[in-house]
Amino acid sequence: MTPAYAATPGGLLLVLAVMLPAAAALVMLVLGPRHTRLVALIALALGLVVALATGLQLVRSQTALIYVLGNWQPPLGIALRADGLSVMMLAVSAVVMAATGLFARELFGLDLATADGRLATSFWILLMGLWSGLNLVFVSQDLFNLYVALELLTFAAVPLVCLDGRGETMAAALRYLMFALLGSMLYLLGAGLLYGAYGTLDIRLIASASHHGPAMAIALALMIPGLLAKAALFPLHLWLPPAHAGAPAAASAVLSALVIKAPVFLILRLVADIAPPGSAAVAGQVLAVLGAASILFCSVMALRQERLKLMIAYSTVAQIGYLFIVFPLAGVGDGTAPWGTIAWTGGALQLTSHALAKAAMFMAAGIVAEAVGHDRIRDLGGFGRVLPLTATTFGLAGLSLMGIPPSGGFIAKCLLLTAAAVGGHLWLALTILVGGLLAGGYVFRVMDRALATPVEPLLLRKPIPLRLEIIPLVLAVLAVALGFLPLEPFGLLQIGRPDSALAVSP
Amino acid sequence: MGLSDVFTLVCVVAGAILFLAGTLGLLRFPDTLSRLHALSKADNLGLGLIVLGLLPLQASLMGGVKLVCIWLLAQLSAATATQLIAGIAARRKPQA
Amino acid sequence: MSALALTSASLFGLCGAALVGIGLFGIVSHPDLLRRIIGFNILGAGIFLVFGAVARRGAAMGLGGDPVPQAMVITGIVVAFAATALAVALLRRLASLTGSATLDAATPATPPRSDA
Amino acid sequence: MSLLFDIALVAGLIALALHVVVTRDGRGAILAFIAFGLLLGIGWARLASVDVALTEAAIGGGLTGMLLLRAHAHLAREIPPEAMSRAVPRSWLAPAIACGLVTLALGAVVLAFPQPAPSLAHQAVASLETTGLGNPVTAVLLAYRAIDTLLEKIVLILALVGVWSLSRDAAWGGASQLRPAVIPEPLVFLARVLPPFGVLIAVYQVWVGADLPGGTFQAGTILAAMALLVMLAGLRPAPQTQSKALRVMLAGGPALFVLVGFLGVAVAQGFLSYPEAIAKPLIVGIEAALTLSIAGTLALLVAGPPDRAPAP
Repeated sequence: MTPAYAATPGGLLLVLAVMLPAAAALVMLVLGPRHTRLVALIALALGLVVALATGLQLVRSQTALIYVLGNWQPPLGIALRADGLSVMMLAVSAVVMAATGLFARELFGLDLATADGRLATSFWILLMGLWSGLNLVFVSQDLFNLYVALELLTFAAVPLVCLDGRGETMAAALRYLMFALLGSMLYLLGAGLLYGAYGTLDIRLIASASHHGPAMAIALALMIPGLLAKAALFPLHLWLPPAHAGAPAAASAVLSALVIKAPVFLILRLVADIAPPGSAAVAGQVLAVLGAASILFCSVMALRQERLKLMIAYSTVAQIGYLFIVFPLAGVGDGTAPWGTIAWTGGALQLTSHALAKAAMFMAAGIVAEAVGHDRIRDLGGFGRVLPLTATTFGLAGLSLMGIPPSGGFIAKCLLLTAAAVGGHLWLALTILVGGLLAGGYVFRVMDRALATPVEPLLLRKPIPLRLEIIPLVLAVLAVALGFLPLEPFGLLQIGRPDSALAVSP
Repeated sequence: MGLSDVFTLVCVVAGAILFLAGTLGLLRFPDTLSRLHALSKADNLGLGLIVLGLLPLQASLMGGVKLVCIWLLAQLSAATATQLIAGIAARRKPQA
Repeated sequence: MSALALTSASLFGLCGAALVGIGLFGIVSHPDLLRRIIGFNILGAGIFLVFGAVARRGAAMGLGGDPVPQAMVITGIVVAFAATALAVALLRRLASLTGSATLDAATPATPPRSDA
Repeated sequence: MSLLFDIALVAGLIALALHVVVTRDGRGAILAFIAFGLLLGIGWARLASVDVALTEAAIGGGLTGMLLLRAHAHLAREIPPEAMSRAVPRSWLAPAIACGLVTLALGAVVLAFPQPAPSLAHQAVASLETTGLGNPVTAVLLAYRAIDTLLEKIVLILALVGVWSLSRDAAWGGASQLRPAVIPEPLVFLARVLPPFGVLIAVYQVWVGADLPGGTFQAGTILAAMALLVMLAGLRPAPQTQSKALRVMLAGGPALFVLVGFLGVAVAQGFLSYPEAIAKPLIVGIEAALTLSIAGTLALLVAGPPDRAPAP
């Protein structure tokens, strides 16, 4: 019998991507507060190198990277595998993580009394845990191992939400924990049913099974809603706005930009890689309807918020909706290869550009709150005059959210819109257009305040160093720079697809 | 059926009956202290009889020692728990 | 594997299914957060029993069950305990800060307590 | 006969679970849940999973029960009674129907599992030889799926860091207050007599866990229980969470695991693979270190966030 997986050169990079942050967290625990920041920055630098090397290796070999842990072949053991999409996610995570790390270093450095205190030290350890979990979600091939990855995310993300220790953020964190735990439990239950039916939890081995019984349908019906609760898709989004708005700015940036992408990525894998075509098509339709509802409802909610961070958080739920309308647009479940379509590329670009833009936006909001002492949009008149770079960041990131050229969001939404028009999904095309208009509404509302001339000039509570403002600006510029990519399906996303042992090119 | 089997049967059945009686007492007796009394009787004697009955079935000496250890540890924790509960009951009494 | 063991495995599997339903009900129907946390633990127990039934059905090679799902359950129980501990710590802090153990009334409007 | 016993056990479990969910008495619900955990332990023994039975009885019934009881007492102190009774009961019919449907669907799947059941038991036993172990569950946890176990330790540590982060700024790095105001005499007696047995049993569990049911999780839980008992009885204070020795103990197990994992890259067949000749000593060594880490983490998770300022 030939083994299901053959390790490829560079496979060890995937192990490093997962273990490096985990090991860093352990080192931080032992070394204590004074060295935490230094260890974090070293780990972030090394992690960036690993992500870069993974990308280079993928492009050079043009096949997915594979590693078999402990040399135990699935189904008994666990394999790691990174195709084009996974490597893209690894890279985006590394970039956003590194930016967040630099941002947090500057932000916590503003107040030397607390720089090595409870909030900062806990933040660094949890951030490393988060990164390890994220990378594992993107590379693991085993459904139970992915459950452990989801739990890494939960246990790192929930305490991040309530680091400031106020009663409201405790409530937000508890609500988040309840949703996240329910999601993990349902996911785990589905995994148990799949093991009972197939005797393995390896994604490739399950997908290659010839016969699917009722276990598959019920398992998907448990796992997908469970993951939706973690991804905060409408109507399961209630936990997200208070949680993401209440967290410290650096934490909000990673939570909104990266953490909720992990369950989305897993849903994508379940629907595109495991589900039999019939179920996949049905699931895709349902997800698209929920995605469209998310875009419309939460954009309106964002428009109505009075707090800047709450507005950005609602915008996250709306922008996540775009990722779910990809399913019918890319033709998931109709027998064709979805990863070659423009909608698939559009979805991947939306993922990337939203990650960059949203991280930039939350950091900018954090700077505003730090400088002014509050984030009530009404009372922010003229903040663009005192914090011009931050206002620019907000505007550039806003371009990407609205989908105005030139920006990554524009390309993404343009590709999705084209796919909707070509495929005859008029209601989805309409949703994309209305969603863009609503996003324009809430971004302009803030920009209007930024450029307004207030009756009495806005006073800065404390000076903001230039370095702090530059970091989100770089992210926002990157989100805009994605807009210069060509409007066609990416070759990168097709590397390693489809996932089957037989399809390995000679 | 050998003599040892009869011994086992008798001991285990007697132990089980004691547990049943203890449980009834726990449910039916009026106050905390007499309930505790019923419970510790079941624990002490009931478990003791069952362990005693199972001893002849053990193939090795080690197995027997482990069984006796189980009984001793159960005794220890039961005695402590009973004392603790009785202490709380005694402190509450004057106020009631 | 005997028919009896198979029946027993299915019985515990059905018990797991029932516990999942009961746990879910506890989570959605109780406003009291501590009770919801207990509900999560019952839901978890039900899920683990489903794994246990799967393991028992896979008994072979002289083993009482398939060791892979058994090992997963051990991992799962420890994670569930950690989740309970985190939830309880959050809840205790929430109660100390707001004087409430529900999310519905978790607004800082509650008057500060005077007996502290 | 044994089927009758199983039916009674299952009926007991379901009845207790229902009681836990519907009773109005919060403390009663917790007590019933503890009984549920113990009964579930017997259920696991009936499913021929002694490893799980030990874990469930120790963690599900014991530690979780203690955690919940402490939380209940804390809430009763912090929350004014009128706020407790103010909670509005929610509508229950629609959730009950929905949950019933979930149960029915699950039941149908459980009954429709394929026959013969797929199983990895053959492969797990066939590969045992290369690990030098005799207990296949330990082999799954420490060899075949070692990455799960390793990362689950990281999960535990993140949970602990999360719990610690909930302390007041002034108390961060300090110790938890576990010692009650009044310490009953019998508890002190128990705390003096029991721990030596507990440590002995834990060492035994780690040692036999390689070949028989038992292992690092079960041993760690017993040690955690002993540590909690000693701290509750006031014999030793809870440790300062900033203590270097404590932190080395907590991180030591997973750190050793990672190191041995990367050692495998150099001298064996990759990350988390053990050189065949010394596989068993390596695994038992990792288990020993993990046991201490798990014991510390579990005990401190029960103890909760530090609430006394650290001593200089």
